[in-house]
Amino acid sequence: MSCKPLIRVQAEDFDPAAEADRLTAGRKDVGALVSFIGLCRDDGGKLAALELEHYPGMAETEIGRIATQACGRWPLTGLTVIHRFGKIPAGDNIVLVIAASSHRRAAFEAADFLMDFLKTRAPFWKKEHLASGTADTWVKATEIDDAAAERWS
Amino acid sequence: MSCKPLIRVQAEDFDPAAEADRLTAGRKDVGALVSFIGLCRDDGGKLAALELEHYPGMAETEIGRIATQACGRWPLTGLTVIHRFGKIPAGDNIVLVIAASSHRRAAFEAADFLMDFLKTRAPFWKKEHLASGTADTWVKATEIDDAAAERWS
Amino acid sequence: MQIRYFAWVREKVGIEEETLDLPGNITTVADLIAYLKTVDDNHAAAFEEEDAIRVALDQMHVEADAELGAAREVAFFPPMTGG
Amino acid sequence: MQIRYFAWVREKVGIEEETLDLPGNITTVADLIAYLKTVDDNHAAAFEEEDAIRVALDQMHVEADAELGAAREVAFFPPMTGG
Repeated sequence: MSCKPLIRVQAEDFDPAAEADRLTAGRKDVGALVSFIGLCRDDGGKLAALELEHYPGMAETEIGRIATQACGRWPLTGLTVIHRFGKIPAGDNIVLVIAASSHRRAAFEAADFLMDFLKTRAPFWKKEHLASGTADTWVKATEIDDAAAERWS
Repeated sequence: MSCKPLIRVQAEDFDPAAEADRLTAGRKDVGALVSFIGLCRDDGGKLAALELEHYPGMAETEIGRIATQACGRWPLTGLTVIHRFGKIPAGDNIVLVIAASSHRRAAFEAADFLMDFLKTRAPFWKKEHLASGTADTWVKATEIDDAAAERWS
Repeated sequence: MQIRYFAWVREKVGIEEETLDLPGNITTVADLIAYLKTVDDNHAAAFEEEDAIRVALDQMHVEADAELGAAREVAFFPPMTGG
Repeated sequence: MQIRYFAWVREKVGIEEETLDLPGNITTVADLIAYLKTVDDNHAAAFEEEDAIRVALDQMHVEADAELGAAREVAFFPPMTGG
């Protein structure tokens, strides 16, 4: 059982199918693949785009730390995390997490865990560009996300 | 919020990327897409293939019933379930569940719920074809799966 | 009544499906199982571990005490192992 | 010491980063924040809601009571909203 997480922080979009293939190609020990894709939703037509600011260097390091924790906690065969930064129009991809394992529960829990900690620990900040053109505003961190992360402690 | 589940029971392989696109194309209200792919794993080299027997008609109906329950329980924007039957070599896909929602937690929970109930309620039975060529054996239902399904009651 | 068998229940009975005219005193699934056990050795062997067998009436899961009522099709199979 | 600001902290301070020679009596993150508040009105405004600000020392999350030690870089930012 080897789990070397693949971490990428990039402006470009990602290809979930190519990333999933990378975790299963040429091997027969993967029984479960759970993918999470987070997209920029337009909040009922109000949002034009999100601007994602990040802390270069720390973003990769911190995601790597969370991913390594997940590899220690669940028997994963692979783990991929890609987080975009820059201006992302409504409807586009923001983040991808794929957890591969022999076992369904491990893959589900690891992907869920990764997302909870990305939300609360990875140094990214979202600013909303509104369709109406009124002043951009920073998205507030929610207590729901903090509570979700605490489920794992 | 509309959730008309797409259910398919088929011998052919499926294309997870095409199915994911179907749930997000042309819309901006999807914030989270959780995909589960179940694959045939070779159990440390022992397994050559699984033979999946199913109850035609009831398989579609029962998956549809579980999917409709999920649509009532979580605010989903879409839900796709594809389950294969027939002989499936180690390394190949068996089942696909994709749940789309505005919200991350709903998508995770709905996909997880679907898998638990597919395991315990959908009329499919797996027979193992061993690499050694010794007699084929039916996979036994596990108490772990029953307990997993009971989490949702 | 149309009777279908799946997985190892099918293998033990030795057929996929059969149509039987049932005696009038058979009103529940449990009655039907008791009757099928008397058909021949294969049926008896298939239903030996009764607790391991699941039942669907007209493609809906039911318990052994379910009334057959107007159902046209009953199916017997082991616990499911899909997904 | 190299100081970096992100998101609304950056906007309020008005710069992305700066290098400051710190007085010798500044040994913890909390000391540094107290000092930065005295730099000018922008810094004072940025650190007004001190509880809303998170800190990283050499790109690791720390609390306000952390010792600056030999850290080369400290960053201030709001609670994260990625994912």
